[in-house]
Amino acid sequence: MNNNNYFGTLFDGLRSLGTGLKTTMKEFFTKKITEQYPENRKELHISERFRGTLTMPHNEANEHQCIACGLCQNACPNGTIRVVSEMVETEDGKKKKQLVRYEYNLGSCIFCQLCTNACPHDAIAFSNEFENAVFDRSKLILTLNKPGSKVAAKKS
Amino acid sequence: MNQETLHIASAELLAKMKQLKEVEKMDYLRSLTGMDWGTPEENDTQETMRGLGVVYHLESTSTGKRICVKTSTLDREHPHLPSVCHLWKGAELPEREVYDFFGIIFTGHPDMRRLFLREDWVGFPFRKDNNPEAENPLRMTNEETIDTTYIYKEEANGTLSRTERKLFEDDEYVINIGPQHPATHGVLRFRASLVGEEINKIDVHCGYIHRGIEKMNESLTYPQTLALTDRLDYLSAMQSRHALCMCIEQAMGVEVSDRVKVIRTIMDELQRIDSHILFFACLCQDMGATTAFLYGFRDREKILDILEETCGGRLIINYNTIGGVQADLHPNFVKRVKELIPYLRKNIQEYHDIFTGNIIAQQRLKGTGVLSREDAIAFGATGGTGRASGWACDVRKRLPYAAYDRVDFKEIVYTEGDCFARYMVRLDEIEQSLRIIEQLIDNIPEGSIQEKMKPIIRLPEGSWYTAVESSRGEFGVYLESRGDKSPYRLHYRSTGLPLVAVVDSLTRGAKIADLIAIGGTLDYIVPDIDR
Amino acid sequence: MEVTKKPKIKSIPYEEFKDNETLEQLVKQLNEGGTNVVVGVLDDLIDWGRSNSLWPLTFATSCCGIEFMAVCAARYDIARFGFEITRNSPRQADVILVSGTITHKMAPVLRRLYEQMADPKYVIAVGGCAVSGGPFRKSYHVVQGVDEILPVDVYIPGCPPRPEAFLYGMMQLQRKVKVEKFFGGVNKTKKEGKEEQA
Amino acid sequence: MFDFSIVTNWIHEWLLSLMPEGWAIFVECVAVGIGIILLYALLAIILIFMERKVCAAFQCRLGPTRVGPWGTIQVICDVLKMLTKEIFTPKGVDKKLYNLAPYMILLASFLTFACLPVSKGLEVLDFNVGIFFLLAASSIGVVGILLAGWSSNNKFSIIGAMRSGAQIISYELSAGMAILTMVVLAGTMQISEMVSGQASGWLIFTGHIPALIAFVIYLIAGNAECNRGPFDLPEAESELTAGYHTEYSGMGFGFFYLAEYLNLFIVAAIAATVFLGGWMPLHIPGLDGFNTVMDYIPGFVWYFGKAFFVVFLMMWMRWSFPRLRIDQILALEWKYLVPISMVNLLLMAVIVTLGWHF
Repeated sequence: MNNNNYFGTLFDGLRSLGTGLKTTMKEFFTKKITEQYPENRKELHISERFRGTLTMPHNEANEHQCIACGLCQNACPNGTIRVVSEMVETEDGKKKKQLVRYEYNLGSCIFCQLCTNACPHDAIAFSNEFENAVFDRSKLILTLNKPGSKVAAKKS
Repeated sequence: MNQETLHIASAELLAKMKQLKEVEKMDYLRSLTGMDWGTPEENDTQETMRGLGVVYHLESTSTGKRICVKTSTLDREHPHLPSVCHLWKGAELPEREVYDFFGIIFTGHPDMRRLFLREDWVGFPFRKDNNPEAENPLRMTNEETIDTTYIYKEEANGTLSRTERKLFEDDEYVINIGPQHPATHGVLRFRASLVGEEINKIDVHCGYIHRGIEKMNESLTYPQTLALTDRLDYLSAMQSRHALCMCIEQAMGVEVSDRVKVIRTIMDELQRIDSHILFFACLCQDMGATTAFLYGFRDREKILDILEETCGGRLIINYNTIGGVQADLHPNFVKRVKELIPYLRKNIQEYHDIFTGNIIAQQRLKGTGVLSREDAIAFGATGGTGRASGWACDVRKRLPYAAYDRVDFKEIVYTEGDCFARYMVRLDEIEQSLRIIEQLIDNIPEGSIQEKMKPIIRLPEGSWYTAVESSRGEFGVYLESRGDKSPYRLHYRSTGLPLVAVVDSLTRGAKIADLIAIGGTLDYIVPDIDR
Repeated sequence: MEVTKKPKIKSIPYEEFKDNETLEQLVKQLNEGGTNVVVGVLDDLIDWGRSNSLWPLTFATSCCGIEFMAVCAARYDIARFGFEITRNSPRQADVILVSGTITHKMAPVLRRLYEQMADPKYVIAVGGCAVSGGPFRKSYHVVQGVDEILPVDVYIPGCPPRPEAFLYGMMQLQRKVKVEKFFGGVNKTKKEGKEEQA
Repeated sequence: MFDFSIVTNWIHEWLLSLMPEGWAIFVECVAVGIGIILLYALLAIILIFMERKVCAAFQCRLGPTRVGPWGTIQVICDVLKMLTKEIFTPKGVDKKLYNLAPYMILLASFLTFACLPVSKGLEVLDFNVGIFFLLAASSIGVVGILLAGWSSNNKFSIIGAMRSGAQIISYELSAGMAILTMVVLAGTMQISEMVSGQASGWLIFTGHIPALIAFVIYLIAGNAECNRGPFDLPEAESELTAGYHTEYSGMGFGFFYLAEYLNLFIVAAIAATVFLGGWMPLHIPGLDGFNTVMDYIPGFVWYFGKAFFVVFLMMWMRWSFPRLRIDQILALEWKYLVPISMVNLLLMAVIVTLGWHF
C-alpha cells in the first residue's frame, strides 16, 4: 500500500465520519417529532377513514338499518360476523326477518371492508375507535346492535 | 398477456427444456407452479391437463420472448418428474416447494426435502384429495433437525432409487441463526457452518410463517382472495393486490378507467418509496446505525399518513378492488403528496450523509456478497437485487401496465452486484418513484373509480399469469379457473424465494457480519417467501 | 384489606379503560386471603417498578412486527414508557409481544422462547392472527390464537393494530402488573394452572 | 480550591482518638468501600438515564417521560424490576464460572474506579505508578467477558466473547500508548501529581498537536474497550442476539449492564484526568478575574463536568456510526491506531525534549 492511499483513506474516512457527526448533532437540536399518546388523547387526530372497529350506527330513536339479510356474513372471508335473526310476523300479516343479535368478533376481523361493501343499506360502518385491548378474549366478541334497538322504518 | 403454451409429456420434458434453454435462450425461469389437475375423466379432450404436474413460465432476457410450459404425470402413488434445476438454478427451491405441497419427486434434484412444512407432516396439503387438518394436529414437540437429504434417480424400469447426501459433516461448527433472530427479518432460519468468523455453508429453512394462503384461496371467492394478498409482502401490499386485481380483470375482460390506472400507479409508487425507506432503515439497524433507522421511520410515517387518509389503513391497506379502487382519493391527497416530494428529497440527502457516505458503511458493503448477472438471471433474483447485478428486469419497463407506459422514469441499473450496489439501487429508485408521482399527481384524469361488477364474480375457464414490479421484484400471479366463483389454483410468484436461494452462494467465505449485510440488502420479506 | 385496588395510569382515567370487569375480578381473586399492610406496600413498590420497566422481546413474525417497529420509532416512541430496551435474548425480556401469525411450525419455537424467559413474564397477543388466527382462521397451518399455546395476558385486536393501540395494550398490561402480588407467589400458581389447561 | 484531605485527615484523627490504628484503618476501608459502591450505583443510574435521553435526542424522539418528572426515575424502576426478576442457571452451563463472571467484570471496574481523583484530596488509591495500575486493573474486565462467554454453553456467547477478547486486548495497546504519550508530557505516573501538574494548563492544551492526536486515539480505543458502538461487536444484536451475556437474566445481566456504563464512565474519567486536567478548573493565562471565578467552582464539579462531557462525546459517536466488522476493527487498530500512536509517542518525546510544549 502506498502512502498516498494510506493517508487518503484515513482522511476521507475521517471526513465521512465528521459528516455523520454533524448530521446527528443537527438532529440533536431539531424539534422532536414524537406524538405523546396518551397525553394527547383529547386532541389526537386520526384520519376519518381509518378502520378501527366495525360499528352499527343507531339513530336517536335507537334504530338501526340492518334487515338481517346476511350478505355481510357471506362476504366475510373468515367468519367474523354472525347474524342471528328470527322470523316475525308484521302487523299486516307478512313474515319478515328481524335482527336478534349482530355478533362481531373484533379479535379476528381483518378490516377488508367486504362486509360494508356488501351491505345494501349502509347499516354497518367502520369507526376510528382503536382502544380495544382487553384481558379476556371473549370480551372481543361484540354485539353491535344495542339492546332494545329495532330496525328503522323504510324511508319512502 | 397472451403467450404460447406448450404441453409436454414428462418423458420428453428434459430434452425439450434443454432445447428451450440453450437454443431459444430462455434463461429466466419466471415462475414454477405445482398443479393438481385431478384424475382423468371421460369427457376430457386432448387439451385437458390431468394428473399432478408443473407449470413453468419462461422468458428470454435477450429476445424478450415468453413461453409457458405445462407437464404432468398421472401416477398419484409415486409421482415423479425430472428436475430442471441444473438448467435454472432458481428452480431448486420451487421444486422443493412442489414436492412439499404435491408430493411430486423431482429426479436429479440435489436436495429433495420438504421446504415449508415440518419433516413429520403427513400428506401433501395441496392435492385436491388431501385434507391436511385431519392428519396434522398441532405438534408441540420440537422439530428435529435432520442433516441428511436424498437424491432420487429414475431407474430403467421406471422405479425410483435414492442416494443419501450429508448436508453438514459431523466435525463442522454449525450455528443456528433464527427463526427468532433479529438478523433474519422475521422468522427465517439459517443453519450456518462456520470456520472461525467465516461462513462455510448455509442451509436455509423456511416455512415458519407458511400460512397456506394459496390453499385457502381455493375455497374463497375472488373478492375474498384479495384480502390475503396484502398480507403476503406487507411492504408491497398495494402492488401485490394490484397484480391480483389485474389478473382477475384480465380474465374477465374488464378494462379499468384511466383514473383508476393513474391512482393505482401513484399508490404503487408511494408504497415502493415506503418500502425502500423501510429497507434503508432496517439495513441501518442491522448494521448498528440505530439512529439512521429512526430517521427512516420518521419519514416513512409521512407516507403512511397519506395512505391512511385515503385508504383507511397504514400497513394493510385494502385499497384495490376488482375493477377499481375502494374509495376515491381524499381531498387532501394531492396537496399532501406535493408536500411530501420536496420533504423526501431533502431527507434522502440526510440518509446519504449519515450512512451512504460513511466509511464504515462503505467498507462493509462494497465488495461483499457479489452476485453476478448470470447468477441473478439463473436464480431469477429480480427487483433491486437483479438490477444491482446489471440485469434490467423491471416489469414496469418490460411489460408496462397501469400508467407506466406514459411516464418517464429511468430504470436504475448498477453493474457491481455487491451489497452497496443493491443499497444504491433502492435509494436511487426512491428518486425515480418521486419523479413518476410528480408527473402524474397533477393530471389525474376524471372518471369512475369502480367498474360495475356482478355481485358474484365468476371467471371463465382458463389460466392467466400477470406480473407487476413489487417493491422487491417481479411479483407474479398465476390463476387457473374452472369457471367457479373461487379459483381452481392461485399461485403467487414469490419475490423473496429466489433471494433466499442466493444467500448460500453469496455468503460462502464471507463473515457472519456480512451475512447481516447481505440479508439486509437482499431485502426479502419472510411471509412473502412462505406464503 | 379492602378489594379496591385501582391501578392508575397517567392521562387515562380508570373508568375510560376497557375491560375493567376482568381486572376487578383478578384483584378480587388475588386478594382473597387478605394482605398484610407492609407486604402490600412492598408489593406496590415492586409492581410499580415492574410495570414501568417491561422490556419486550424482539419477536415478530409478520405484519404487526412492522407496526411494532413503528411504535419503537420516533413518532410514537415507546421509550416514553421506558419499554424501549428491546432485548434479543429471551432471558432478559419481560414481555413477549406475539406480533404476527403463529404457524404450526413456529408454535414449538415460540413455546420454547416463552419457557426460556425468566419470571415474571407476560404475553401480549397482538393483532388478529395472534388473537384468533385472524385472516388465516381457515388455514391448515396456523395456530388459532396463541392462547392455545401460551397464557396470554392482554389481547390487542387489529389487523394490524395502529401504534396507539399498541401503546394502549401496553398500558393495559401495566394495569394488570400493578394489581399483581409479588409475595406469596399467587400469580405464579395461577399461571401454571393456566398452562396445564392449555 | 478546597482540599478534601483536610476532611479526610480530620476523620482519620478522630478515629485514631477512639481506637487503635489497625481498627481505624479497617473502619476507613469499610466506609470508603461503601462510599464507592454508593457512588458507583448512583453514577450508573445517572449514566443510563443520560444515555437514554441523549440517544433519544439524537433520534428525534423524547426518551423516557412518563415515570417521574421528565422520566427521571425511570432507571430506578428498571433496577427494582431486575432485582426481583428470577435468576436462573440454564442447563449445561459451567455453574461456578457462570456465576463468577458478572462479579469479575464488576471487580475490574471497581478497582479502576478507586483510582479516580474525584477532587483534591479525594483519591482513594494514589501511588507512584497509579496510571500503570489503572491500565492493568481495567483490563481484568476482559476475563469476566471471556468467562461469561465460555461458561454459558451457547455458541453465540462464545463467538461474542472471542470477539471481545480479540478486540479489547488489541485496543488496550493504543489506549495505553495514548496515555503513555501524556505520561511523557506530564513526567509522572502518579495520578495526583499529574493532575496538580495541570494547574497552569490542561495537558491537552500544553501538549498541542500530539496531545490532541492522543486524545482522539484514546477516545476511539476507549469506546472499543467498553464494547460500545460502533465497536459493539461482542454483543452485536443483529448478529449474535446479545453476545456474551445472552444466557444471563435478572441481576446477572444487570451487572453486565451496569458495568458497561461504569466502564464508559471510567474511560471518560481517565480522559478527563489525563487530558483535561482532572479536577483542575479552567484557567486562561492573563484573565485573572475569570480564573478566580473558575476557582470557586468546587473540584468535583469540574471533574464530573469534564467526565460527563467526554461521556457525551462518546455517546455522540455511538449513536452516529454503523458497527464495524471484526476484520475492520482489527485493521483499524493494527494498521492505523497503533502506528499512529507510536509515531505520536515519538513526536511527543521529541517535543518534550526540545521543550516545544507550552
